[in-house]
Parts: sequence; C-alpha cells; structure tokens
Amino acid sequence: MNPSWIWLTIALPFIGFLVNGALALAKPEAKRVVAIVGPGVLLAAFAVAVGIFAGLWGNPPDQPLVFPLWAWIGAGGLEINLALQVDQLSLVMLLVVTGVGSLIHIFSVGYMVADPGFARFFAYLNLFMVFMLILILGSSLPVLFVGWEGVGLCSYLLIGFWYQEKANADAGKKAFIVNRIGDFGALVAMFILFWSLGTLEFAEIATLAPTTLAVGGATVTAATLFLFLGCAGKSAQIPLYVWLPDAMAGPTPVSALIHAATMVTAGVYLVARTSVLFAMAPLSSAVVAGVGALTAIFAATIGLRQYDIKKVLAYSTVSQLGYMFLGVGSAAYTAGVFHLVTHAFFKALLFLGSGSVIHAMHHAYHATHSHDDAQDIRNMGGLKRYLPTTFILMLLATLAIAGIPPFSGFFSKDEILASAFGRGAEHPIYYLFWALGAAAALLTAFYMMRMMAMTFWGENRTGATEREHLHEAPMVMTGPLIVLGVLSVIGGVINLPAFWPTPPHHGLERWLEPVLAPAARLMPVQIPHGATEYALIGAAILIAVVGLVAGYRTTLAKPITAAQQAPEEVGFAKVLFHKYYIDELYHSLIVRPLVGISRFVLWRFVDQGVIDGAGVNGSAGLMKSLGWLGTRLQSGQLGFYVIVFLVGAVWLLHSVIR
Amino acid sequence: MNPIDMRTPLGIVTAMLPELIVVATSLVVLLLNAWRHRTAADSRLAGQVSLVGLVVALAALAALWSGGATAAGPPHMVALDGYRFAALGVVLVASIGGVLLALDYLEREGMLAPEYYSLLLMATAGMMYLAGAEDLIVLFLGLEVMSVPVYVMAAFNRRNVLSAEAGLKYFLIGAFASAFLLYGIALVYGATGSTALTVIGSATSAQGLPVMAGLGLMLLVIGLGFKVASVPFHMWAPDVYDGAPTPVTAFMATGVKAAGFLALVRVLMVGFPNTIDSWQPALGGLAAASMIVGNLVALTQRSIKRMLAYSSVAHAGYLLAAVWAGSRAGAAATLMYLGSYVLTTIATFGILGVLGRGGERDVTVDSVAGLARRRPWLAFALAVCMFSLLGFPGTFGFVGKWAILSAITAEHHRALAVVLVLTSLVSAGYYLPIVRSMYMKDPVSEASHAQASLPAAARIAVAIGVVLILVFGVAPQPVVTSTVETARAFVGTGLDRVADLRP
Amino acid sequence: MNELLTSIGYNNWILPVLLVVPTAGALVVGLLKAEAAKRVALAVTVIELVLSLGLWVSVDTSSGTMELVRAYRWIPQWGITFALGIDGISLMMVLLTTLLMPLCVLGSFNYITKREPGYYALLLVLTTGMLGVFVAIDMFLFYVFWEVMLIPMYFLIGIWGGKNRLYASLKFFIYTMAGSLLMLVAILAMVRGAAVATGTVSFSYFHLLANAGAPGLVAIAPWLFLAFFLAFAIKVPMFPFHTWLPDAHVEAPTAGSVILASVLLKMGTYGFLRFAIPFFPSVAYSELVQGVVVSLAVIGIVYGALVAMVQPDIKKLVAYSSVSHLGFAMLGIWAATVQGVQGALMVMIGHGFSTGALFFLIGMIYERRHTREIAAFGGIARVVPIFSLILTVVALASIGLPGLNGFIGEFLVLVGSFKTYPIATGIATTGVIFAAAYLLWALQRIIFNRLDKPENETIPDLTVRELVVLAPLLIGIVWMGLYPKPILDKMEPAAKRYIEMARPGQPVEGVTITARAEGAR
Amino acid sequence: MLLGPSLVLSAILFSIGVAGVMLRRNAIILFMCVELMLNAVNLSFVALSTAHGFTGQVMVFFVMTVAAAEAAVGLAIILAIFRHTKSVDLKTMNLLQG
Repeated sequence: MNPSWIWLTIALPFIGFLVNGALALAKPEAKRVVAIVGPGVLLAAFAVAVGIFAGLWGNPPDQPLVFPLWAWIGAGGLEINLALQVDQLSLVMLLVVTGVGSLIHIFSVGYMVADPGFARFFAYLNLFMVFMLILILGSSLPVLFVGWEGVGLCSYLLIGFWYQEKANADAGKKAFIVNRIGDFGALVAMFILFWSLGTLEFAEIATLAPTTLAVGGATVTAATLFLFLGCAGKSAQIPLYVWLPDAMAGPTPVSALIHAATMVTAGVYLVARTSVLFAMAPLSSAVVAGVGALTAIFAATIGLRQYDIKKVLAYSTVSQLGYMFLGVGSAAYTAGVFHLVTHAFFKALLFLGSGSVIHAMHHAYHATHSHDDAQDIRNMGGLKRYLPTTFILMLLATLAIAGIPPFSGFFSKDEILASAFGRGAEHPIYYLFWALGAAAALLTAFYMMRMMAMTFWGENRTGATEREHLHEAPMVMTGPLIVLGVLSVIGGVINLPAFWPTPPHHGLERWLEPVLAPAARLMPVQIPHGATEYALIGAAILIAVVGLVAGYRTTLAKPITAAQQAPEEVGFAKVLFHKYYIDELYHSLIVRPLVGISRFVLWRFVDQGVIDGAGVNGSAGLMKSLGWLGTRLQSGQLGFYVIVFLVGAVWLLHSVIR
Repeated sequence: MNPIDMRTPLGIVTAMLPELIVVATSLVVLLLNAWRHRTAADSRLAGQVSLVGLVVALAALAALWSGGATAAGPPHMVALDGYRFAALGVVLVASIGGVLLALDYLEREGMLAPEYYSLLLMATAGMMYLAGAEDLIVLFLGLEVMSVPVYVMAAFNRRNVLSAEAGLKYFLIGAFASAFLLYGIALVYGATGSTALTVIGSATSAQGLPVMAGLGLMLLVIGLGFKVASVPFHMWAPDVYDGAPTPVTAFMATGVKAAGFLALVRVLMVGFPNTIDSWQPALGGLAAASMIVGNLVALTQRSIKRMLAYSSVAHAGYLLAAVWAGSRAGAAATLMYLGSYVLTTIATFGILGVLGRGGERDVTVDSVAGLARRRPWLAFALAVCMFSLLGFPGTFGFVGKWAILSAITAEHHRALAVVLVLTSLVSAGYYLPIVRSMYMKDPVSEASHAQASLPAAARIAVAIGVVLILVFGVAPQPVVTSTVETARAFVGTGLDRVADLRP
Repeated sequence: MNELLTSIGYNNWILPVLLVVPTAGALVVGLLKAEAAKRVALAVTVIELVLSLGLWVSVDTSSGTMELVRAYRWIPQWGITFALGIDGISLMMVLLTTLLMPLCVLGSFNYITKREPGYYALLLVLTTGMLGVFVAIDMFLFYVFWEVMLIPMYFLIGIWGGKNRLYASLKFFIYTMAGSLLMLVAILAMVRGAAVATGTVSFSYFHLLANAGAPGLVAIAPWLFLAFFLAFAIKVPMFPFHTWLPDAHVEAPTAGSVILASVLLKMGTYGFLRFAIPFFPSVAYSELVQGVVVSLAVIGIVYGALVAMVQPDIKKLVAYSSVSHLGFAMLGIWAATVQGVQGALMVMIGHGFSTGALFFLIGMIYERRHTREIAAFGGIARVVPIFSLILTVVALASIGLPGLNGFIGEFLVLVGSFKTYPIATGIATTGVIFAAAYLLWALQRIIFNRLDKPENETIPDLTVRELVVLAPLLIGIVWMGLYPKPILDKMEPAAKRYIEMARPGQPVEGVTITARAEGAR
Repeated sequence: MLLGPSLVLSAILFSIGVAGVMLRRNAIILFMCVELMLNAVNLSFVALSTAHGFTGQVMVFFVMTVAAAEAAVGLAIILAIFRHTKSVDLKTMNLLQG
C-alpha cells in the first residue's frame, strides 16, 4: 500500500470518534453500533498500517517520507506544515499502537458493555488513538506536540471517566497538570531549537543540528534537558511520575492502552526521535539514563508493598519506563524502542488480565452486594481455579517482565542493561546505573511474583458466598489476552541478539538503522562482547529466577489476611505502602502553599488590599476628605470670606512686585 | 457696511444699538410696572415684553455682526469688533435664558414682582457694557450697572431669609471687591495716564510694566476674579448661588460670569498683551486653585444646587486657564467654552427648577432617583447636561474643553493642562452619580417626580440648550469658525505667536 | 467577488457606512417596543456583519499600510478631519467586532428582561464606538470614539448589571477615563510639537507619525509615552491597573462581559501596536521601559492565573484569566519579532473567541441557576451534557490546547519573545501550567464530581437559540486552531510594518534564514 | 505738588477701609468702610488727574453716583434681612454654609 495513505490511519479513528461521540450525546443506548464502530475503525487503521508496512518492507526508505496535509502556522521564518512523517521508527510505533490498540478496544467491548457511558468511553478511546497517531506521525515538534497534548487530554478524560467520584476527577486533573509541567519543558526546548536551528522539522533538525550546533555545547544540552523534562512528565519519570499511579482510577482497559502500552512510552519515542540531539549532549544522555535507572529502582521498591493489583502494575510500569530511559540514555535507542515494544505486549496483557480478574471479582461482589475492594489482592487468592486462562496468560507475562528467556522481556531488558554496562567503560557512572537497573530487575521479578501468588495461588479469600460467582471472562475479553500472550512470548524475535542460536539477528536494529544512524555516528552503542556479555546474561537470568522464587516463597510462607482484617503496616513497609509519602510531600510543599499564597497574599492582600483598597478607593477617599475640609472652611461667616479674599489679594499683588 | 465713525451721534447709536435696545426695554418694563404690578398676568406680561426686547437686541446684534461693523477714527470707549459682538451674543443668550426660566418660576414661588425683569434687563445692559468696554471707565460703570441689580435679584425672594442673606452677603463683599477694582483702575490710570485700553496697551508695550501699573492690573484681576467666582475670591459664590432663587442663580452663574470673563480677556489682551509674563503666573495660580477647590468641594455636596455652585467655581478655573494662555487661541477658547457653559448651565438650572420647590435647596442626588423611568426626556436632558459639564466627547462641553486644552498645551506649559484633566476626572465623581441616580436607581415612591415637568417657557430654554449642546458636540464646525475668526480680529501685537491654532 | 465589490464602489463607502449603520439603527431601536427592538437590533447587527465581510476580500493587506483611507472635512481650523483607514490588524479587529455583535444581541434575548429598547440601542451605539476606534486614523476622531464607547458600557453595566453594579460601573468609567484624559493632553502636545516643526496643524495619524520625532517632542517624549501607556495599559488591563476588570466583568450583563473581554480589552493592545510604540519607539524600547513593561506583562500572566485559581465566582475567574492572557499579548507586542507580534494578534483574536464563548456559557448557566458561585454547581455534566461538552472545549481552547485557537497565539508569542526576552519568556511559559490548573479545577468543580445539589438535578440543557449563539464561536475556535494560516497571512505585512516602526534597522525575519543557510552547507 | 503724599494718604484710607471690613461685624459699619474705600480711591483719582488731565475727575463723579446707588440698594437689602432676623450682625448670618 502506498505510504501516502498514512492519513487514513488518523482519519479512521476520527470518524469513529465522531460517530461514537454523536451517539453518546444523542443515543447512548445504541451499544451495538458502538461495539462495532469503536474497535472496527481501529482494526481498519491497523490494516492500513500493516499495508503500508508491507509496502515498505522490501525497500525501506533511507530518508523519512513526509506527507504535508496543509500549511498550519506561518509567521516570519516559522513555517509549520501539518505534515505526517513515515519512517522506520514511526512505522514500528504505528504497528504497535494500532495493533495493541485494536486488541484493547476489542477487550473493552466486553469489559465496559455494562457501563451507561459505553458510547462516551469509545468516543474518548477513538479520540485518543487519533492524537496518539498524530504524536507518532507528526513530522515536526509542534505537530507532535498536538498529539502530545491531545493524548494528555484524552488521558484526563478517561481517568476521570467515572467523574461522579471526586477522586477520579482529581486523578484526571492531576495527570493533566503534572503533564503540563513537562510540556513547559517541551515548549522551552522548542523555542531554543527554533532560534538556534531555525526549524522544528525532525528531518531538518537531524541534518542541521550536527552542522550548526557544537557537540556537548550549552544550546544542545539545554534543549535536550528541557525536552527530557517533557518526556519525564509524559512517561512518568522522577520527579513527575506521581500522576501515573493515580491514573489507575480510570477503567482498566484505559490503564492498559494509555498508561502502559502507548501514551506513557511517548517520552521514550521522543528521545529516540530526537536521538541526534541527545547523542550530541552526553550530559543530557547521562541525566536521562540516571533518572531512568533511579526511577526503575524507586518505583520497584514501592511496588513491593502495594495491594491494589492495578497499583502494583502501575508502579511496575513506571519502573519499566525507567528501563527504557536507561536504554536510550545509554545511546541504545534500539534497545529502548525494543523494550517499549515488548513492554507494550506484556504490560498490556498484565493489565487486561488484571482487568478480567477485577471483572470477575466485581461480579462476585456485585452479586452479593458486598462492598469489599475488588482490586485488593488480599481479597483474592487461589483464583487460578476460577480463571485458568487469565492465570496462564498472566503467568507468561510475568515471566516475560521478569526477564526469563526466551520470553520477550528477557531480550529487551538484557540489551538495555548490557549497553548501560557498556557505556560504563566510557563514563564509569553508567556502572552505577547498570547496578540500579539490575537491582530493579530483581525487585521486579519479586513483586510481580508476589502479586501473582497472592492473586492466583494459596486459598481463596474472596468469601464463601462470593466464591460461587467467580468465573472466567467471556471470549471477547480472553481473545485479546491470548493474542497478547503469544506476542509476549515470541515478541523477542524482532530483535534477537547475536549470541542467540537462531536468526533473525538484530532485526529491529537493522530496520531502524537509517533513522538512528546520525545519532549512532555521534555516540555509538557499546555492547560488551565475549565473556563479559555472557557473564551479564547469566547474572540477569540468575537475578530473575531468584526474584521469582523469593517472591513466591515469601508471599505464601505465612497465611494472608483479607483486606478488612489486614494489620496496619509497620516500619519501612509502611513507608513503602505510603509510597515514601511523596504525594503528601508535594501537596504540603507545593500545592497548598501555592493556593494559600494566591488566595491570601495575592488576591486578598495585593489585589483587594493594596491596589484596590489603598490605590483606587484610597485616592477616591482622599479626594472626598479634602473636599470635606473645603466645606468646613465654607463657614458662612462673611468675615472669614473677607480674610480669604485678602489673602488671595496679597498673594496676587506680591506676584507682580519683584 | 462702512466703518462706523464713533464720533457722530448716529455712529454711536448704531454701534451701541443692542445695549440701547436692552436699556430701553428695561425702562419700558419699569414704566409698565407702574400701572401693572399686581397679578401673575402682569409679571408674565413684563416677562414677555422683556423677552421681546432681548430678542430684538439679539437681532440688532446679528445685523451689526453680519455687517462686520468696524470702527473708524481715534480710540473710543466701547469696542467695535467681532469679539464684542460674540460677547454680547453670549450675554444676551444668558439673559434670555434667565427670563425664560423665571417666567413660570416666579409665579410658582409667589414672587409676583414684575420689577424682576427690569432689573434683569438693566443687569444685562451692564453686562453688555462690561463685555464690550474698551475703556476702564466704561468697564467700571458696566460692572456696577450689572452688579447693583443682581444684588437685588439675589435677595429677590423677600419672604425667604436665605434669599435675603444671599443678597446681603453678595452685596457687601461685592461692593468691597469693586472698590479693589476701582483702585486698580486708579493705579493703571496713574501709571499709564489713560483709561483707554488701547492706549494702555501701547504704553505698556513701549515701556514695559511699572510696578504701579502691575499693582493696578492685579487689582483689576481681583475685581473681575471676584465676579467670575475664582478661588480665593469665590467664597461668596456657593452661599449666594445657594440662597438666591434658582433662575437668579442661573443668571448669575451664566451672565455675570460670562461678562466678567469677557471683560477680563479684553483687559488683559488689549491692555497688557506684551507684559504677559506679569499676569500669567497670577492667572495660572487662580485657575489651578479654582479647578482644584471647586471640584474637590463639589465632590462632597449633597444638594445639587450647591454642588452646581461649586462646579461653577471649577468651570471658572477652566476658563481662567484659557485666559491664562494669553493667545488668540485662548481668547477663542474662552468664547467657545462660555458658549457651551452658558447653554449647559441654563438648561441644568432650568431642569433643577422643576425638580424641587422653595429654592430647590433640598434637591439631592438621591431625590432624582429613577427620574428616567418617570420623565425620560427630562432625565435625558439632564444627563446630556451632566456629560457636557463633565466635558465628555459628543457634547459641546467637550469641544470647549478641547479648545481650552489645545490653547494651554500650545503654551509649552502643560502642568495646567494636566491639572485640568485630572480635576475634570474628579468632576466625574459628582456629575456621574446624578446620571446614575436617574437611570440606575428606582423611584423612591410612586408619587416621586409627579410634579417634575417643565413649563412651556423653561421647556423651550432647556430644549434649545440640549439640542445645541448635542449639535455643536458633533458638528462644532460653525462655532469653531466664528470663535477663531473673532479672536483673530483682536488687536494687540503680543498675540501673534505660534501659539495660535491657525491652519 | 472582488469585481462585484468594486463595481458597487464598496471600498469608497464601506467604512463610514459601517460606522453609521449601527447608530442609525440605535435611533430606531430606541423608539420601538421590546419585542420589535430585539428583532431590529439583531437585523441591524447581521446587516453590519454581512457588510463588513466584504472587507476580507476587498482590503489588500499585502502592503501592510493603511488601505481605504478616506478623510472627510470636519473641523479644518483645528486640522481635524473625519479620517478612516484599515490595515490587516484593524481588519481582524473589525471583523471580530462585527461577528460578535449579532451573537451578543441574540444571546441577550432571554437574559435582558427590562427596558429592552434602551439596552439594544446602547449595544448598537457601542458597536459604532468600537469600530470607530479600530478604523480612526485621526487622533481627535480616535479619542472621541475611545471615550464615547464608555457611555454605553457605563449604562449597560449600571442598568442591567448585577448586585454591585453601581460601584462597578462608576469604577469602570473613572478608571478608564483617568487613563484617556492624560492621553488627550499627550495628543494635543504632539499636535503642537508637530505644528511647530512643520507649520501645519493636523491631527492626522500619519502626520503625527511622521513628526513624532520633532525636536520639540523628543524632549518630552517620555512623558507623552507615559500618558499613552497609562491609557492603554488600563484598558488592556496590565497589572497593576487591572482591578476595574473583575468588578466590571462580574457585574456586567452577559453581552457586556463578552464585549468587554472580546473587544474592549483589545483596544488597549491595539493602541500600543498602532499608536504608543510607533510614535515613540525609542522610549518604548529604552532599557527601563522594556524592563518595566515586560516584567509587568510576565507578572500579569502568572499573577492573573494564580488569582484566577482561587476565585469563588466563575466570572471573576475568567476576568483574571483575561489579565493573564493579555499579558501574553503584551509580551509578544514588545518582543517585536514577527512571531511575537503575530502571536499577540492571534491571542487578541483567540481570546476574543474563547473568552467570549466562556462568558456566554456562564450567562446561560446563570439564566438557569441565578448564581455564578462555582461552589453552587458540581456534577452537572450528567444533566447538561451538551453544555458541559462545549464548556470543556472552550476551556481547553483557553488553556491553550494545540489544535484549538488558544495555542496558536500563546505558542507564537512565546516563540517570538524567547529571542528577545528568554528569561521572561521562560517564566511566562509557566503560565500554561497555571492556566491548566485554574481552568481544570473550575471545570471539575462545575461539571464533574458528584451531583450533590438537588437544584442542579433539573437544569435544562442548551436551547437551539443558545447553540446558534455558540456555534460560530466554536467553529472559529477550531478553525483558528487547525488552519490559522489565512488570518496570519492577512496580518503579517502589518505586523512586519509595525516591527519596522518599532525597531528600525532590526532584521524583521529574525535569525532563521541564516541558520538554514548554514545547515545547507 | 502733593501727588505723592496724597496717593499715600489714599492708600492709607483704603487700607483702613479694608481693615474695617475685615474686623467689624455690623453690616452698616461694614458698608460704611466700603464707602471709605471708594472715597479713598476717589482721592487718588483727583490727585492723579493733576498729572494726567481731567479723566480722573470725571471718574470721581461716576464713582460718587455709583456709591449713592449702592448705598440705596445696600440699605434696602439690610432692611430686608433686618425684617427677618431683627439684627444686622453678620455673625448670625450663616444659614448658608458648607
């Protein structure tokens, strides 16, 4: 299929959005239509994407193909076309987003069918796909920014989908505002780039930057650091990760699609997109890698002590995103994208799996009018008997994320750690990053297994009567799970390392080569070879296995009490349970002071007190009181009038005697 | 028309035709009163007669002016130039207004004394002499002929102690002030050896200003400054304006003030054109003081009548600022502003006269509440007047203020201009509340404003006033032309400065 | 199209006609009964709109100078003519005004329940005043329009306003008059200086522009600029001259708030672009003035946003958000780069649309619930989905979401200013965060959260008439967000011309071209 | 010639009149002080006319007539207010003030 049809991939979901939106306003009960249109447009878009991919498979372009739609902004030297860009990188993202997106749409049909806002949900979901695709395909930073903000908006709407709950609306707002802090960085980065390069087109940046800017210079470093601030916001890195766990307030498919597979990886995509700039700024790359590694370990520790199944997965997402940044920060852009892809597979699977678990739990509690928390893994246990399919698939995903060969996660995570270690030769700090990454890997395996164990193994804690109502989800939901399961298992094949016995080797790397070449020239990837390499692999596998076993053992060692009777956490566990009290910290350090100052200092004091009170009304009052003084002098006594008269007369006469 | 030879009786009669007509009418009315002075009809008749007389005088004036009458021969005591004609026009308009307002008012308030009109006409004659005087003797006579009847008019409501008090205060301090003026004349005469302004002008141009003449000049300024109620010689004005019957107040606020200013302009610009530095500081001071005091004190008044009294002090300040400019532009601005001020004030007091009873001292900002609901046209008229006094674009008042401002800024001395605009801003603080009260508040009771309706005569005055305010506000072209032309006809070399706005 | 217009001599009569039609209409409307008055007023404003649309094609903005210049005899002795002209910038302002007026009339049909004829007559007079300000090229004429506009607004607020309307109207009147009176003195002083230099007395904009550097004026230029600055800064309104805005906005009837926000505020920025800066570039770009203005603009952006965040009253919130938005415009204007100025203009137009729509929406919900307290709502998205949808879209536009009009302006302003004032721009950019904060918070408290107040259960959703009022604004919001190019192209020559006047000798295009060339090598 | 001395004398008389107006509270007395001022000026007119010809003397006649007229009117007004307040003390006349 000719790449010029690329606009179709955006147009299709948009049509879906219009249709579903109209239905949501006019005829919400028409769920059948929605159930067909919603996923339908996505599948169509996926088909188009596959078609284009197939068309370019044989002869990949060495230059990105740009398809301008119309001239958007034009002011002085700033000419921005609303243009779509097709190259190897955007194609990979395109396939992942539309593919995984379609699966999740299908899953949602089963998951949300009972919800009155069914049509509205799919309208939002389609709209999200529109913006996500603009983000991926945008040929310049501003166009990308359109998608960037748009997905933020949809995430806001979907997190607050059940807006009747204040907590959900709060979470949505938090997500948007925290993202805005990141966007601030993105904007400033754009300004710097525009005034230093005179363009915001990715292609032109890639060609201009090396010739115009100094490697490691202040300009490029500043630009990349601000850019990374944006990425940190979108991809939930320290210090802006706080919104992602709250985002779990949204429906589970949303968590799978937006907060695991697609939107949150946009930051990684952006770094890969502008790899040239990052490659020119070693400092920024180090910052990226460092923040990534730190986030990976930090989030992983929190994951250890979460009981909400989705919160566990949320922190694991944060942590995995950290990995991706560790990768791109180590100039291993391919590895980063690779992990992005595999993570999309297994994390989407995990979320959807948790979705079907919650689905079952919810039905059980709903049937018995119990008000227990359907997401708390302390209320689950032994579910593998009731949800066998879900159990098997989630187990596969767990092995994948833990990094057990030959599951997909193993290859991507291993490549990231290896390249981080490799850069250590140049900058020893990277050894530290590698160590953090490795430690995070251990914790990942541990908390994932803990979650699995508490959910599926041991004896059931849901309750005697509820237990009857637990049952596997319908086909429409398990179907996508199975597809994702397969992908999580074999996903690694797209980029097998050299040491792997069977080809194809480095598929993704060779595919992306034309896009990442400029960056690679400036900062080549360093994968250690020979003994070191094998040692690293061994260590990685060992870590994964230890983590899993330890997780299983410690969790099931002592009986678990259901949420109600669960004892209060103590010691460091409590700190972890409360996520290091970071939210409380932000709230009391930033939010409340800001509101307080605005209300009492700026508004009441400065605005109403000083400017209006003293300034405006004050001067008016002054005039009035002066006038009052005048009326007092107007005593009605002729004698006094005469005196005033004479004073004036004397003054006048004096004025001529000089 | 050929130049009029002021040495022949015919010439004098022609030149003085308007004054003579007014005086004659006054005498006729007086004579009439000898037989007819009992009923309302009598006083109404007297009023109508004097109205006719004034209109005829106006016609005569028009004839003279359009004929472009000029004087021939040596210096004479009464000016014969466009500026005098314009001045006479202003004065006559003011006194016509005074008559129209009085016609029904006196009847309503039970002041059935037709002498009122002969006094008014006599005062008018005095104003005309004063405004046209080109000799200090005529100036003095005109001033007195104007003042003495006005003293009586102020005290005209014999049943009302306030009116009597107003009359007495005005009389005593007025006589006191005219003594100053007289002394000024004496000193100027002593210094220059003449009382003819043209002679004085050439003398001062030649030899500069001796101290004696300077003192005399200042005493003249004091005397006239008193008549126009400029701070600090204004203290009488609020009380007198307040106590006098409303039509009299209107007459004083317009006619007397106008005549005083026109005389002041002529004295300064014909008599002392080249010694401008000697009187500019003084006038600037008076102007600033008047603007500030008048506006600030007006801000705190509750009674509209008294508020208008103070605002008239403020307007005296604006006019003094125009005179201060000492240029043709200033002279033109003075004329123009007087025109707008006279029209607006007549209309305002005309409306005020029907809003209350017994001297209208109790008419406050609150008592006009909701007037727009009951008497829309009356409210509209008053609103227009307020915006015109405020000097808001679209009204004659703005054109006048604009003229003054451009005259001042022309003098490269913008402090006065800034004072003017800032004090005008303050004035918004007391003009707007009236508009607000009329339009944005609801009537106090069902009965309120029931009796607030203009009688025929006053209605004519108000209607003409308001219409002219709006017309000249939008199309000031004719007024600007005439004032600029008349000002240009002024003698006095000292006025030929770049300051004059001449395209 | 253009041929048709030229065949009817459109360009010769359009500007005066645009000024005359509303006033003439006002005279008629004022004498009608309520129902008829509504219809006639609507008809007049629609005719006005249709008439003005021709300008889009007929005015050739490519030169960047004034087109359709016509000077009619008025007061020759004072060198005053009734001179009208239009360029790319005023074109947009005129169209913005003529587009909004029919909506304002239509939007008032239910809101205004007393003394309708007067109300609609005043709206029409106001139209003349606003259009006059944008097309006057004689300083006397400009001043007259500038002031005359106050009266209808004063009555609109004072008669049809809310509880505290008397205070608000007087404050609005005196506040604005304070600034403009000093400007009046400055204008006269300029005319005087020019007259001394050239011997001709003329209030013509071009004459003064040419002679603003006259020796007599250079000395007092700072004072003259200060006078102009005050007049315009109060209108914009810039911090700290903004406190009239919240009161006026809150008390004014819906249409009044809309006009205030969408047109009147723009007159301030327009005044800077057209008069203050071109007259006195050397003063405007002296270190001191730049520092003061830019910091005031940035303070306004952040301060306005923060104060807006804590407002209990929706209208007050929007009022302070205007302070913030106009701060962007000021920053862009002073940046004097093509992007900055274009951005400032887009902010002016975009703000006109989004804030106008916001005020309409607030008015509509006010008509239903008779309160503007944010706390009185919550969760109404379930009852009034269409209202909530539109409110969300408009709010997002005002937040500056890419794809909607708000973003274009802010982005261009910030890009443009970054070259001139990097630090200030950096701070200003935080405005995008606060904007999201206050608007989303308000949005949540109004349409989201639990629907806990019974009186909100039964609010009816928007009627067709209200949708008709909002539709043009929404279309504009989306159109300008996705395809602003035509508008930008119309304004670009004028913007460049402004920069040439503001920063003589500075390369208008900025650095971009050179960088491209380097890259090519 | 006595020009100088007589001018000084008239100035002194004028000042006495002014002082009287300033200090006294009785309407009649006040009025008499004003008359004194007028006649003081008359004196200077006469004196000056020795230097400048008869204009001054003409002026004197006018002033006297005017003074007479003022006297008539003034006394009438004082009578009028006396009817109301039964007093000619200016201290009591402050109904109009503020």
